[in-house]
Amino acid sequence: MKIGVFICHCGENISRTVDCPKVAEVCRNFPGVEYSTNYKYMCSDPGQKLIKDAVLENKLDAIVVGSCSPHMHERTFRNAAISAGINPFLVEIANLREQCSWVHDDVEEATQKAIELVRMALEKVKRDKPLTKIKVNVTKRILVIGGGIAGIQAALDVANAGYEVILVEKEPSIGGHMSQLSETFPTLDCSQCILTPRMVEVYQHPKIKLFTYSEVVKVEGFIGNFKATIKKKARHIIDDRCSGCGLCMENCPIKKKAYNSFEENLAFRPAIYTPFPQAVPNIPVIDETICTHYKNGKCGMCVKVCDREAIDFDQEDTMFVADIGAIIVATGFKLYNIEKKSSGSIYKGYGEYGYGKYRDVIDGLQFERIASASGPTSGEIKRPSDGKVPKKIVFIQCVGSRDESKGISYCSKICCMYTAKHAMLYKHKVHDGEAYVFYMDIRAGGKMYEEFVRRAIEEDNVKYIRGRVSRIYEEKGKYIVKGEDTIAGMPVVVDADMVVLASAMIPHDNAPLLARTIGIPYDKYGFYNEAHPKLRPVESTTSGVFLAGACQSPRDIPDTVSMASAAASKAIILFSSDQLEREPVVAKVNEDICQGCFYCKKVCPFGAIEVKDIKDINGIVFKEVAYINQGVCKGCGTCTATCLSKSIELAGFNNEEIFAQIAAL
Amino acid sequence: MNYGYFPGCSQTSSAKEYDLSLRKVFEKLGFGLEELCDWSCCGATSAHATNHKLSNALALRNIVLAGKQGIKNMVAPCAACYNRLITSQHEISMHPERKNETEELLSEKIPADVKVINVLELFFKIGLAKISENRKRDLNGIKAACYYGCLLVRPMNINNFDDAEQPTSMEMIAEAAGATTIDWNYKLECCGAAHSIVRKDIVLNLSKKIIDDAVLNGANVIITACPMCHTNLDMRQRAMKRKYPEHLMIPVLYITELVGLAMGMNVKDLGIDLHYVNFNYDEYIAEKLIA
Amino acid sequence: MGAYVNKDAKKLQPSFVSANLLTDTLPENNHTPFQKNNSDIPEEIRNRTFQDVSLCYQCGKCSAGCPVRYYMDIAPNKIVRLIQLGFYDEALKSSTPWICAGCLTCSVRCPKEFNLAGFMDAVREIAVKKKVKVKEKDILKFHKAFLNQIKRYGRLYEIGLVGEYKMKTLDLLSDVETAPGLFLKGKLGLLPDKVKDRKSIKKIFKKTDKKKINKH
Amino acid sequence: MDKEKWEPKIAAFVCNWCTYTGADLAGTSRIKYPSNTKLIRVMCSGSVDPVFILKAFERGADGVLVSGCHPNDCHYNAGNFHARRRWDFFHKLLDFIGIEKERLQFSWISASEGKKFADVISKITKDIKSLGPFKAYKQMNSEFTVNFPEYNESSNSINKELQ
Ligand SMILES: Cc1cc2nc3c(=O)[nH]c(=O)nc-3n(C[C@H](O)[C@H](O)[C@H](O)COP(=O)(O)OP(=O)(O)OC[C@H]3O[C@@H](n4cnc5c(N)ncnc54)[C@H](O)[C@@H]3O)c2cc1C
Ligand SMILES: Cc1cc2nc3c(=O)[nH]c(=O)nc-3n(C[C@H](O)[C@H](O)[C@H](O)COP(=O)(O)OP(=O)(O)OC[C@H]3O[C@@H](n4cnc5c(N)ncnc54)[C@H](O)[C@@H]3O)c2cc1C
Ligand code: SF4
Ligand code: SF4
Ligand code: SF4
Ligand code: SF4
Ligand code: SF4
Ligand code: SF4
Ligand code: SF4
Ligand code: SF4
Repeated sequence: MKIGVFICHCGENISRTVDCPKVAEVCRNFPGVEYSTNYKYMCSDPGQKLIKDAVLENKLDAIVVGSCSPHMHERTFRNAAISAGINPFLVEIANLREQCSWVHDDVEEATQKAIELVRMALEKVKRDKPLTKIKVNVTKRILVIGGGIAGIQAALDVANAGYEVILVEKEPSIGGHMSQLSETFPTLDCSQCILTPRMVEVYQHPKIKLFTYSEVVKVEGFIGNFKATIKKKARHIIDDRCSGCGLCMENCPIKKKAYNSFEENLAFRPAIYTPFPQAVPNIPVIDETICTHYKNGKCGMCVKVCDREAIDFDQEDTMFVADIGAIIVATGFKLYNIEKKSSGSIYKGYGEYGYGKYRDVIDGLQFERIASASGPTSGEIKRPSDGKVPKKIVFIQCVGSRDESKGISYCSKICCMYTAKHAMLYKHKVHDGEAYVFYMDIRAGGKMYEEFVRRAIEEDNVKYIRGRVSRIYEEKGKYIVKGEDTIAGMPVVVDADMVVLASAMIPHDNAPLLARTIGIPYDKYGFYNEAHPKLRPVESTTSGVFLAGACQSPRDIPDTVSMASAAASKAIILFSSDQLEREPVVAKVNEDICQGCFYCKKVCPFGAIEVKDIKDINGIVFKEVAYINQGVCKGCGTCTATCLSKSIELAGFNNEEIFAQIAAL
Repeated sequence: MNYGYFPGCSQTSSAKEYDLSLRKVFEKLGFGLEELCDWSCCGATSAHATNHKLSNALALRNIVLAGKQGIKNMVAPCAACYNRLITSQHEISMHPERKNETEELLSEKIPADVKVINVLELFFKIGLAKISENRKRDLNGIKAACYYGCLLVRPMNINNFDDAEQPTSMEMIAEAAGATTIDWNYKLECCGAAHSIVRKDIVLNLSKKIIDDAVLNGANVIITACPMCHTNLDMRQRAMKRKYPEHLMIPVLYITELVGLAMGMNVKDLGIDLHYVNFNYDEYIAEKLIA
Repeated sequence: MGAYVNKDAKKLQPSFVSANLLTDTLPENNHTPFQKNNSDIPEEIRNRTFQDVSLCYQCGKCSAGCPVRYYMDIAPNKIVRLIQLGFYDEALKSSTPWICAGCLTCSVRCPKEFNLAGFMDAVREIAVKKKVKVKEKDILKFHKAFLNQIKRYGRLYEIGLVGEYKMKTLDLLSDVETAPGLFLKGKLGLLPDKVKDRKSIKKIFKKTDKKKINKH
Repeated sequence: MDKEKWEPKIAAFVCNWCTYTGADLAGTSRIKYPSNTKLIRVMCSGSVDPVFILKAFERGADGVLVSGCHPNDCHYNAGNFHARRRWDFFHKLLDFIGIEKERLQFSWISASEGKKFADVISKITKDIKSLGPFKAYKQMNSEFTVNFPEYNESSNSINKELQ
């Protein structure tokens, strides 16, 4: 192997403390060195030309550059090598500036170290293997999981860029929590008015395939090449026959056996139902657990009234497999339930607030439904217990949130705002009512947010009391709310007619399960982790899987929508070329010596390692070995250090290369 | 299995009837209790309020004795004693330095395997079925407000035999004994406890609120499992009556007395006649309140 | 910064300003928080409760649920705040720790799992040790009388307690409606119930005493 | 060897993302430190095989430093945790064999901690200097045989070349 050594002065930056000509001179005598020189600015055009000419002239196979940090100009010199016909991975840099001339004063000492650094690089380059960038094909179709505002926005953005979208929603309709909201802060515009058009757009978009009442049950593959299995649960309605006339629902005799979860259990729904009138798609679902047909084969009222013959009691769950190139996870959140949880749960529930015993102690979403014009009270504020208009209402913030004793240390970020909104809506509707808010801090950082909260206090005369409530109990039809105003230092007791708890936003119970299905990390609560909290906020650490909305942490609609569009554009960037290029620094298993212990599989942070069967000529499996998926591996090398039989090598950093550097030390 | 019994100071004087009824009931249920020999005061509020080393040492001296007598399970019927004993045990189990300090004070090793339980737990150990089986009398005239007081089910990170905010174990026992129980709001509110002598005003006020809530929710008897609660709720009712003439007197029974009644023992045997507010079993059948 | 130093500063003095700017205008009682770090009080509280006062984020839930809140001069959460800020005298002088009944309501409900009841014990103990003039001195006298009974007999001798307490407070008549009643019902033993091994009890008292309680 | 003149050799295995960049920052900030330590860049501290360390000692290093990103900052999420765990074990092993613990050090240095990098290097150099040259491994090597698969040959040849 013929190696060329190029020592750069970096103006005087290196040559001030390192005797560059001497280094070049000494190195010329090292074994394998064919050519050695020094120059004022190696990275300049003449410098690069110097390298290229030397390579061609001396028929060099590899080069070592003694210059600044590889983080600075590795790419420059690799490109120079390419133009001279050398594989770019046969270029090594000795860091003579940042890690030598700039950090030592003594010329002799620095020169000596420089020589040693070049020697190490030389030993490494001798063992370097030519590598080529890995290319992966990209399937230009995206899977969006979750049909809340996050999923809707992301799906529309990707689809409008011209790519196919598969949107999977587990409920019978898309819309998520936003469809339940009455009006939205800070502008108080009607949630359904701004959401419904987008839901319809999704439904009608030629590039979007919508799977409602469906779940993703399996994901295989890697960036650009995922394969997802989707389970479409049986609705017992033949989709393309149903016209959404609603006759079946009207006529179903089972009216009061199940709570309507869209109405947050404040109303009932029939056995055949759509979650809400504007549902998309507007196709009902039969709830097998309460439908008479499934109990005793009788009834069949719905079949009788459906003139489209859309009802099919025998329909079964169906599975679909789809090839996709990227995934956006947008599964949203749920609310902390103050009811006591089973002992296994980290969430402890609020015994002091009655563990959900009192019917007029409700949560924020229930209040949204009560305040919604399309809700169970047609927008009139009434108590769930007796339908009376509450004259005194108490809102309590940070319920569940910021309460380590109940399992959560974080702030839910949106409840300060929606509580101010609730108090305002209440005051707008009940003019002679009194509204109290117990808070710890007001977190209203956002455009027009602080002004919004102040408006509640100054214009709508909502009484804010700083302090947490200790207890709620019922006495003579009133809810006694015991608090303390910590600013005045005085106990405060309110005999309220209704209490609204701003409960924490927490992940869905099945969020960790979905994370494991896809292979993305999540925190101790079940929120999905971003690759970097500041610089890669919408990417998961798994390449090709992006995050949007409240599945990552509590957020409001503006943040959710920005994230969704950001995630969509990340996916669009991925789809902008037919093939992905990746650095070839990946690990590879030597199948002959792999023992099949799979310790490597356990430690790989990216799940890149799979089990591979080795078969004999008869096709009989005689051993299992590790197999590293080059599309997934990120080249950290953790597996190489773990493997006891030394069967894994990391390209560009293999043991031989490192040992050689050690030996040259 | 024999259980150790740590009576606590009140049990020998102002709460004699608690001691009496407890011994009788468990004897009849065929459950042996072995009194801890030479037990001493747990230190109660006064010790932990002013000197934590003293309070740990006084409480744990009894654990040392229990260890020496081979007692593995010990019932402490007074809620305050119970709380002191388990709190001290918990503290030394979590913090070895505190353990060493106390062992040095006592010049003894403190055993780690003595489990202290309260009376409610003891009933559950025996099994509620056993109570129902031994029922001889109908208590269905009794509408009981089960009063836990502040110390019995707190703090929950040490002891979680029952919920710290909405406990139900006493209700379950009372119902097993055939009484009806009511749902009410003050079952965990503090009665003022140790302020009984010095700040009678506080105790009077707090106890009055507790009693009023029980009455408001339809109770005709209050059940307790703590001598301090009993003193404050029972003994202070005369003063309440003087201060608030409209005050309705309501008898306060120990849970052991209630179970004893169900098992057919009579008022005198159980020491119920020692209470301030009279309890006349026959009148309960007629559902009349005793004024 | 000259604008801060004016003649009226004494009257208008806010309590949260930097001390070195205003040394000559500060009232005698220095109100600059976090300055009295030379005190061992936070350390003592930590040793005793195994918790740092900085845990408390001043939500007020403890005070909101405290059954004896109305009898206290300062809310329980504010006692924690005063200690956090370094205003020890104000905290130790307060009636609050003495009125606290140790009911644990605050401790079980605290969102930060701060054991406020244990903290109150610690504050009381420190107040006694530092010979602070306790506002609720009768409560302290009661505790002393109580402990004296135990020291003497190993168990509580209720008549002795009431007697000793009454002697200490010279409040001889107030319990008339109960004590005779107790006699009549035969509940109060006339003689104390004693522990046999009283030596061990005395030893405990001796070792833990350090002149803390009785020489007050 | 003249103890006054003797200068230790120290090998540092550092991760590409944090510590190597931190070392660059020390340079950019012109913070001076002793020149005894040479860096070997790896992708992640999690890929540092104990064999590398033994090998370094065998090849005459007097001290070894392993440094990566802070916990939770790892470019690869968890690599540095593996490194940490492996290192804990390895440290115990060294202790057991009787090699001074200070010969092998571990640290977390982020890309913005140029000063810390210089401090760590200065410290390890000082520590190793006070321990003196490391001879134990060579003695030990005759007793234990550490298996370096497929490598002994080529490494020997390097040695020959170098001499
Ligand atoms: C009481 C209340 C009031 C609010 N008021 C406002 C307001 O006024 N203004 C404002 O800006 N924000 C408000 N918000 C916040 C707003 O609701 C959220 O920011 C927004 O709904 C988040 O949207 P999302 O799409 O991320 O999640 P979601 O709305 O929760 O949607 C997630 C969707 O994913 C589906 N899904 C979940 N798991 C799966 C799975 N495994 N497979 C398939 N699908 C799945 C769910 O069914 C759901 O449809 C309020 C929130 C609450 C609780
Ligand atoms: C004291 C302080 C501490 C902070 N700490 C943190 C922190 O710890 N964590 C965190 O996440 N955030 C922090 N931030 C916030 C963070 O700095 C901002 O979020 C971030 O810098 C915003 O980036 P930007 O690109 O939008 O704006 P900028 O950083 O302001 O960049 C805007 C650029 O546009 C240029 N420019 C302006 N007008 C023109 C023009 N007409 N034509 C051409 N160029 C123009 C400007 O020169 C500038 O370079 C902090 C902010 C402050 C003030
Ligand atoms: S199933 Fe039939 S009746 Fe029901 S909505 Fe559809 S078309 Fe109408
Ligand atoms: S068959 Fe079932 S869904 Fe249809 S009308 Fe009857 S109960 Fe309703
Ligand atoms: S947003 Fe406000 S109410 Fe919600 S947890 Fe944060 S501080 Fe509490
Ligand atoms: S303006 Fe800044 S400092 Fe003030 S509340 Fe908002 S975020 Fe906090
Ligand atoms: S650790 Fe090594 S031997 Fe074990 S399975 Fe992985 S590659 Fe094979
Ligand atoms: S190098 Fe890292 S990412 Fe690649 S397979 Fe090994 S452990 Fe996984
Ligand atoms: S409840 Fe806890 S955190 Fe809140 S003020 Fe009281 S001690 Fe502090
Ligand atoms: S322990 Fe003391 S401070 Fe806490 S709630 Fe009870 S009485 Fe109040």
